[in-house]
Amino acid sequence: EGLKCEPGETYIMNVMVSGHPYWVPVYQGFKQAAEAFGCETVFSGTPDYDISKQIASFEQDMVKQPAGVLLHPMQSDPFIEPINRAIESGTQIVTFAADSPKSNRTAYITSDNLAEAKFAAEEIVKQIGESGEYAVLENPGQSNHDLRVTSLISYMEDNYPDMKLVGRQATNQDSNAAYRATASILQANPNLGALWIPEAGSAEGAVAAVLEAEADVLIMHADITPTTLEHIKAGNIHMALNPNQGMQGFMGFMATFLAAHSDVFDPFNDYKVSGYNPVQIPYVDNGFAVITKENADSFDLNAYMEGRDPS
Amino acid sequence: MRETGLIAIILALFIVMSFASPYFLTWVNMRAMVMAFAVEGIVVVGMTILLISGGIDLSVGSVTALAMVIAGWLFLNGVDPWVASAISIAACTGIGAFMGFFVTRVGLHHFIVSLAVMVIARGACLLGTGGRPLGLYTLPPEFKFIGQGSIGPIPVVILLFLFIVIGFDFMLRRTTMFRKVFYTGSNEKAAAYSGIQTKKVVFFTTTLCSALCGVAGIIYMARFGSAQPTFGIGMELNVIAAAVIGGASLKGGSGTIFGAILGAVLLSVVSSSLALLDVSVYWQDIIRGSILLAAVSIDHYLVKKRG
Amino acid sequence: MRETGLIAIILALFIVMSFASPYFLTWVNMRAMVMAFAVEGIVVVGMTILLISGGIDLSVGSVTALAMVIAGWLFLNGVDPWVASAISIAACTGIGAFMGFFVTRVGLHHFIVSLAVMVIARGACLLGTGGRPLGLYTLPPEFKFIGQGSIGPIPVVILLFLFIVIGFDFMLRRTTMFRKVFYTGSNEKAAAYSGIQTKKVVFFTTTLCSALCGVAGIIYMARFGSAQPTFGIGMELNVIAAAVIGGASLKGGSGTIFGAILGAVLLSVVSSSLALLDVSVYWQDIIRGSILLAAVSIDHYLVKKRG
Amino acid sequence: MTDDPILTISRLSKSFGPIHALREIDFELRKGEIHAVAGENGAGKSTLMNVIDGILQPDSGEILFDGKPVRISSPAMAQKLGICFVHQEIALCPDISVAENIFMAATNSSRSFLMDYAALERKAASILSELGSIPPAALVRTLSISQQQLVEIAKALTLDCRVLILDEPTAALTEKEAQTLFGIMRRLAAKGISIIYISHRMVEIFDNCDRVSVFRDGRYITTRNVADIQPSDVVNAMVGRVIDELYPKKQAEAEKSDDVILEVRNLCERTGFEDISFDLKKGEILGIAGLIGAGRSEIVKGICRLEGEVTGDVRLNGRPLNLKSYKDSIAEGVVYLSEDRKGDGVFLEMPIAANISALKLEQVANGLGLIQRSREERQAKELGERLNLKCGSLADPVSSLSGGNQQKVAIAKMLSINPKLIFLDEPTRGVDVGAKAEIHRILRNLVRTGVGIVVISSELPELIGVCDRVLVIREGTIAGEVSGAQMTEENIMHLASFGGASAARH
Ligand SMILES: Nc1ncnc2c1ncn2[C@@H]1O[C@H](COP(=O)(O)OP(=O)(O)OP(=O)(O)O)[C@@H](O)[C@H]1O
Ligand SMILES: Nc1ncnc2c1ncn2[C@@H]1O[C@H](COP(=O)(O)OP(=O)(O)OP(=O)(O)O)[C@@H](O)[C@H]1O
Ligand SMILES: [Mg+2]
Ligand SMILES: [Mg+2]
Repeated sequence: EGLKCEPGETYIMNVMVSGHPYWVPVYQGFKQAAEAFGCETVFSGTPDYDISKQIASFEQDMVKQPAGVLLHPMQSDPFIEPINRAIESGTQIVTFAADSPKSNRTAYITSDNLAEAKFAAEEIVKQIGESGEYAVLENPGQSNHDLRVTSLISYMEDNYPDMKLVGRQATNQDSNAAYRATASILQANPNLGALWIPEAGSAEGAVAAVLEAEADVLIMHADITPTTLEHIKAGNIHMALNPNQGMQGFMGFMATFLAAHSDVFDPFNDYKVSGYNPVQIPYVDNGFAVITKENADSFDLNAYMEGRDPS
Repeated sequence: MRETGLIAIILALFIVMSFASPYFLTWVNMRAMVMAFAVEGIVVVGMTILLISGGIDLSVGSVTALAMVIAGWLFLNGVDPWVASAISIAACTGIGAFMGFFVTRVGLHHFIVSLAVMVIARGACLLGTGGRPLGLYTLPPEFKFIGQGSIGPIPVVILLFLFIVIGFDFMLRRTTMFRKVFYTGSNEKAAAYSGIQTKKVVFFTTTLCSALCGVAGIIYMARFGSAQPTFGIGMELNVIAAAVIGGASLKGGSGTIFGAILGAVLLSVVSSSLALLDVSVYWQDIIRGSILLAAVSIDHYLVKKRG
Repeated sequence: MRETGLIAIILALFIVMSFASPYFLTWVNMRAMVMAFAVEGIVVVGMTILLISGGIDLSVGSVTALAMVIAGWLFLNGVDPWVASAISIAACTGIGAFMGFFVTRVGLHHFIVSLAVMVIARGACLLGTGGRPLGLYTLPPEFKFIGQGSIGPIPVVILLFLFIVIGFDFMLRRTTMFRKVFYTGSNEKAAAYSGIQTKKVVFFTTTLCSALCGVAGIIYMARFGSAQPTFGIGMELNVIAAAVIGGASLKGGSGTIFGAILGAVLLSVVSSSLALLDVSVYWQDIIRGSILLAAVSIDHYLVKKRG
Repeated sequence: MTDDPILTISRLSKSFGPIHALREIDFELRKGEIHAVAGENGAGKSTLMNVIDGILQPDSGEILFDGKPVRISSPAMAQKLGICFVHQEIALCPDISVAENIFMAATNSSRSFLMDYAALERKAASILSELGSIPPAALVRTLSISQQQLVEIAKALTLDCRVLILDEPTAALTEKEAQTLFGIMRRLAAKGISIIYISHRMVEIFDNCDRVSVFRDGRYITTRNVADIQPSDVVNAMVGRVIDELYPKKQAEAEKSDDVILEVRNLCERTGFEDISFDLKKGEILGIAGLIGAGRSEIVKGICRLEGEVTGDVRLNGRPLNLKSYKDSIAEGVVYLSEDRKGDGVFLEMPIAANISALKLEQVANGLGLIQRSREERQAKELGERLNLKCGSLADPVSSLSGGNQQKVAIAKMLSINPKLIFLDEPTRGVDVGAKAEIHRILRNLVRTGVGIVVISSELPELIGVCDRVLVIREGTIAGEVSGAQMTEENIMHLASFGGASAARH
C-alpha cells in the first residue's frame, strides 16, 4: 500500500558501454533509493559502444516486463519508437545523462554541462586573469563532452573576448593521445595559461605532458579518476568538476518509481483524457561537485565501493 | 556441408538458452535478436565476398556511418530522402572504387588502404556533422518504413536483409561472374593465366563491399531516424569475425555467405543471451570471448573430423 | 635498404614541419614525440616478429591493459611492485602461450583466436577493477623511475625502448633462432621440410608478442601511475599499421623491426604535427588518413622503382 | 604441316633489371608443327613463352601472329588469339574443384550467367579419362604434384587453341602419362594446331618433334629439322661444348658390398602403403619407380617422418632409427628432396643463400648462434658453383631464378649438410642436360664416399642410367625389383602396371 513496491517489482537501469566506471555510483544511488522502497533492481545494457546492441538489450529488458527502466539512450531519435512501445506495454521510462526528448519518457535527469562549462570558465578567468591563452582537449561525437567544450568556448568568447583559444585537439579519452596533443600544444604556445579537459582519461595524459615540460599551466577537467584525484591532491591539477552521479541515480529511480506509481497523484490537468502519465518531470539537474585539494578524499570511488556490491 | 557444425553449435545454444530463460524463445526476443544483426549482416555479405577475393576492409564501420551522414545532411538541406539515399550509396560506391584503385593500380595492400580510408571517412563524418548527431525525425513515413515498418509480422529490415543475403548467396554459388571471385582469391596467378582480369575482380569486390555499407547505412538511418558520426566504431572486427567463424579464409579463396551469416547469428545470440540472463557486465566479455573460442574450436574439430 | 623510402618521407615531413612551426625541431618537442610512441613501439616489436612468422595479434591493446591491471591490483593488495610486475609479465606470457596453443595445436587462425582473447582480456580488466581505473600514485619512486625518470637528459622510457628495439632488431637479423621465424612465415611447409618445428616457432612468436605487451603495460603503469581497464582500445590497428608501413607483409616472411619503428615514427610525427599546427579537429582525421595513404603509396613506388 | 608461319618473333629482348633474359631473339613457329625449344636452365625459354602468352611485356622486338603484328598485353588477349599455355610452374586454384580449374578460362569467357556444374564435371571427366584417373569433383589441394600436372595439361586441352605451348609438361609425369600426352600432341598437330614443346629430355624431342630451336644465355642459336640432326648436336648447341657422357659409370663389381646402409622392414601406413621392406647397400644407388600415385613419395616421406603415421622397423648403418620428427631425421643425416619444390622445397621470396643454409643454420653461425653472412654466402657460392647455378646475386630471391635453377637451389640445400642418406624425389625435375649430368656425377661420387642415395624418378631413362637397382612400387606395395641387364623400360613399366605375378609369367 502507498509508495511501496510489490514483491518482485523490478526496476532496470540500462546503459551503453556498461563496463564504464561512470555508471557505478549512478547505479549505487539507483539501488539505494530502490531499497528504501523495497524494490528490486537490475543493471543492464550493452558492454559495447553500439546502438543496435543497446536497442536489442533494451527490448530484451521489456520481455521481462519491469515496472520501469532508467535509460541512458546512446542516441535520442533511434530510441523514440522503442521507448514509446515500452510505455504502451506498461513500463515507465526515464532517461538520464542523455535524452530522447521526442519520446514519451516521463522524466530526464542530467548534469547541466553548460553550468559546468560556465563554472570552469569563470574559475579559469579567476585564476589566470581576463586576458590569457587557454586550450581544450575534446572528444568529438560524444555529446556531453562536446557540450562541455563548445559551451566553455562560446562562454569565453561572449564574456571574456581577451581570452585566446590557442589549441583544440581531439584525444578521445586516450591518455597517450592526450599526452601527445598536450605536449604539442605546450610547444606551440609557451604562454599557455590554462587547459580545459572534458573527461578524466585525457586529463591523465595531459598532466604527464605538463609535468614533463615543467610548464606552469592550470589544468581543469570534468569527471574524476583515482589518478587525477591524486594529481589534485598533489596540486598538479587545479580542480575537477564531477557530476553528482549518486543524485543522478537516486533521482532517476525516484522519477521512474513515481511514474510507475502515479496512481497516488491526481493533478489539476488533462492527463485523464489525454492519457499521459501525470508524473512528468521535464528536467532534473543532478548538480556537480567541485573537487579540490581540500575535499579530494571524499571522491575516492574505490574507497566508496569498499563493501558495496557493484551489481 | 561446411556449415553443419556451426548450425549444431547454434542449435545447442538455443536449447540451453530456452531452458535458462523463459524469455528466450519469445517472438519479441527473437525479433530483437535478428534486428540486432540484420543490417550489419548486409555488411557481412560484402565483407565475405571481399575476403573470398583475397581482400579485407577495415573501413566498413566508418563508411556505413558516412552513408548515414551524407544522406542525412542532404536531406536536412532539402534533398528528397530517396534521392539523398541514392547519392549517398553512390558516394560509398565511389569510396570503394577509390580503395580499389589504390589496391589494384597502385599495388598497396587492402589492409593499409582501408585503414587509411577508415580514418578519412570518420573524419568526413565529423566534418559533415560538426561531431553532433543529425536528428532526422522529419524523414517522411514512407522512407522510415524501410527501417521501422513491418509487412505482416515481419519487419521490413529483416526482409531486406534476407533478400540481399539470399540473392548474393545464390549468385556466389551459381553465377559465372562470382565464381571468378573464388578463382582470384584462391590463386591470383592461376586466375590471371586463365585470362581472368583479376584486378577487375578485386576492384569489383572492393567496390561492392563499400556499396553494401552504403545500403546498410541508409537502412540504419531509416531505422534510427538519425545519423550518428560515431556510428560503427569497431564494426569491422565483428563483421570479419562473423565471416571467419562462418568458414571464410583470410587468405582468400573460400567462404560462403550462408556460413558468414551463421557466424553473425552466433555472435548475436551469445551477446543477447548474456544480456537476457543478466550476467554481470564484468563477466560478460570473458564469457563472450570464451564461447567464441570454444565454438570456433568445436566447429574446426567437426570440420576436420569429417575431412 | 628497404627502408630508404620511408626515411626520405619522414625527413621530408621533418623539413616541412620545421618551416611550418618554429617549435617543431626543439629538444622538448622531439622528446615528447618519441615518448608518445616509445612504449607502443615495444608492442610494435612483438607484432612485427609475429607478422613475420605469419601470425597476427588483435589482443595487444587488451593484454597491455591487463598487464597494468594485474600488476596494479597485486600492488594495491600489498605485493612488492617489482614482484607484481614480474607476475604480470608472466601472466601475459601465459596468455600468449594460451593463444599459441589454440593456433598451433587446435589449428585455429590467429585472427579469430586473438580476437576472442582481446574480448576475454578486456573482460578480465573490467573484472579486476570493477571497471574503475586503479590509482597507483603510491608506487615507490624507484619503480616510477622506469616510467618517469631520466638518465642524463634521456628519459628511461626511451632508453628501455631503444634497448628492446636494438636488441630484437639485432637478433632478428643475425641469430639462427629468429631466422627460423622468417623461414616459417615465408613458407611454412618448406620450413617443416627443412626440419624446422614450425609450430614451436609460431608458438614462440605468439608468446613473445604477448610478453612484450606485458612489458609495455608495466612501463605504462610506471609512467602514468595508474592502471586503466579501458587502456589501449584500438591499439592493434595502430601497431599493425606501423609494421605494415615499415614493410612487414601480412602474408608473413618479411619485415624488419627498424622499418616497423619507422612506421610508428611516421604515424606519430603526423599526429604530433597536426596538433602542433592546431589543425581543426574536424579536419585532422581526413588529413591524417590522406598522409598515411600518400606516404605508403610513395614508399611503395620508390621500393618498386629500385627493383 | 605447312611452311606457313603462324607465329614469328623477331629481335625480341627482355631484361629483369641487370639480367638480360632474352636478347634479340628470333623464333618462327609453323602451322601444324611440333616445335621443340631447348636450352640450358636460365636460357630464357620460359621467359619467351611468358612473353608470347602476354604475361610479360617485351622491352623491344616484334611479334607477328598470322602475319599481322600484334601486341599481346595479357593472357586474356593471348587466349583470344588462340594461344594456350601449360606452365612450367603449376598454377592452379587449390580450394576449387578439378573440374572448375580445368574450365576456368571457359567460365571466364562464358556468356551464360549461371554455372552448370553437372556439365562441367561431365566434360572434365571425359577429358581426364584420357590422361589418367583424377576425380573431377576433388579439390585440387588434395592432389599429388603429378596429378596437378595432369590437370594443368587438361586445362589447356579444353581450349580452342591454335598455338599450344607446353613448358616441361612431362617433368613430373611417368612414362605412361607422357606417352598419352605425346599421342594427344600428334593428334592436335595433325589437325593443324602448332605446338611449342619445351623439354630437357632429348628422347622426347627426337621422338615427337618436327623442328627444334636452341637458346643459350638468352640468345637464339639455331633452328633445325629434327630429322637432320642427332641429340648430341642439340646438346652441343645448348651448352656450347661437348658433353661426353650423360650418366656416370655405374657401380663396379669390385665396389659391391654387403654392408647395409638402410634397412627397412614391414613399413606400413594406414592409407598409403603396406609391408614395404628393402635394403640399401653401401656403394649402390637405389631407384624407386612406379606410376603416378603409386605411393613412392609417401614411403620415403614416411621413413623421414615427414608425413603419415608409419609403423615398421628402419635401421641406419645397423642402428635402429627411432625418429620422432623430420628434425631428428636431419640430425641423423637423413634428408629428403621434395618433388614439389615450389610448395615445400624452397622459400621463394627469400634470398638464395638463406635457402641453401636452411637445413642446418648452425653451419653458418658462430658459437653464439649468430649467423655469419660471409659464411652463408661462401657456402652458397661453393654449392652453387658445384651445381652450375645460374643466378645474379646470392642475395636475390629464389623466385627470380629459372625453374631449373630453383631446383638446383633445392639440391644445394640438401648437400649443404653432408648427409649420410639422401632421398631424392624427382631430383632433376626441370634441370638441363649439362647440369643433370653434373648432378648424376655428384650422386655417384657421394655414393663412393659411403653416402646412401635413393632416387625416385618418373623418367625411366634416368633411373636406368643412374641406378644400380630399381624397386618398383605399385599401389602401395613393392611389385618387384630389377637390376643389371633386367633394368629395362619394358620390365619396369610392366611391373609398375601389372605387378610381380604377371611379370613372372612374362
Ligand atoms: N621475375 C624474374 N626476376 C628476375 N629475373 C628473372 C625473373 N624471371 C626470370 N629471370 C631470369 O631470366 C633468365 C631466364 O629465365 P627463364 O625462366 O626464362 O629460363 P628457362 O630457359 O625457362 O630455364 P629453365 O630450363 O630452368 O626453366 C634467368 O636468368 C632468370 O634468372
Ligand atoms: N596432400 C594429399 N592429400 C590427399 N591425398 C594425397 C596427398 N598427397 C598425395 N596424396 C595421394 O596419395 C597417393 C600417393 O601419393 P604419392 O605422392 O606418394 O605418389 P607417388 O608414387 O610419389 O606418385 P606421384 O608423386 O608421381 O604422384 C596418391 O594417390 C595421391 O593422390
Ligand atoms: Mg623455364
Ligand atoms: Mg611422388
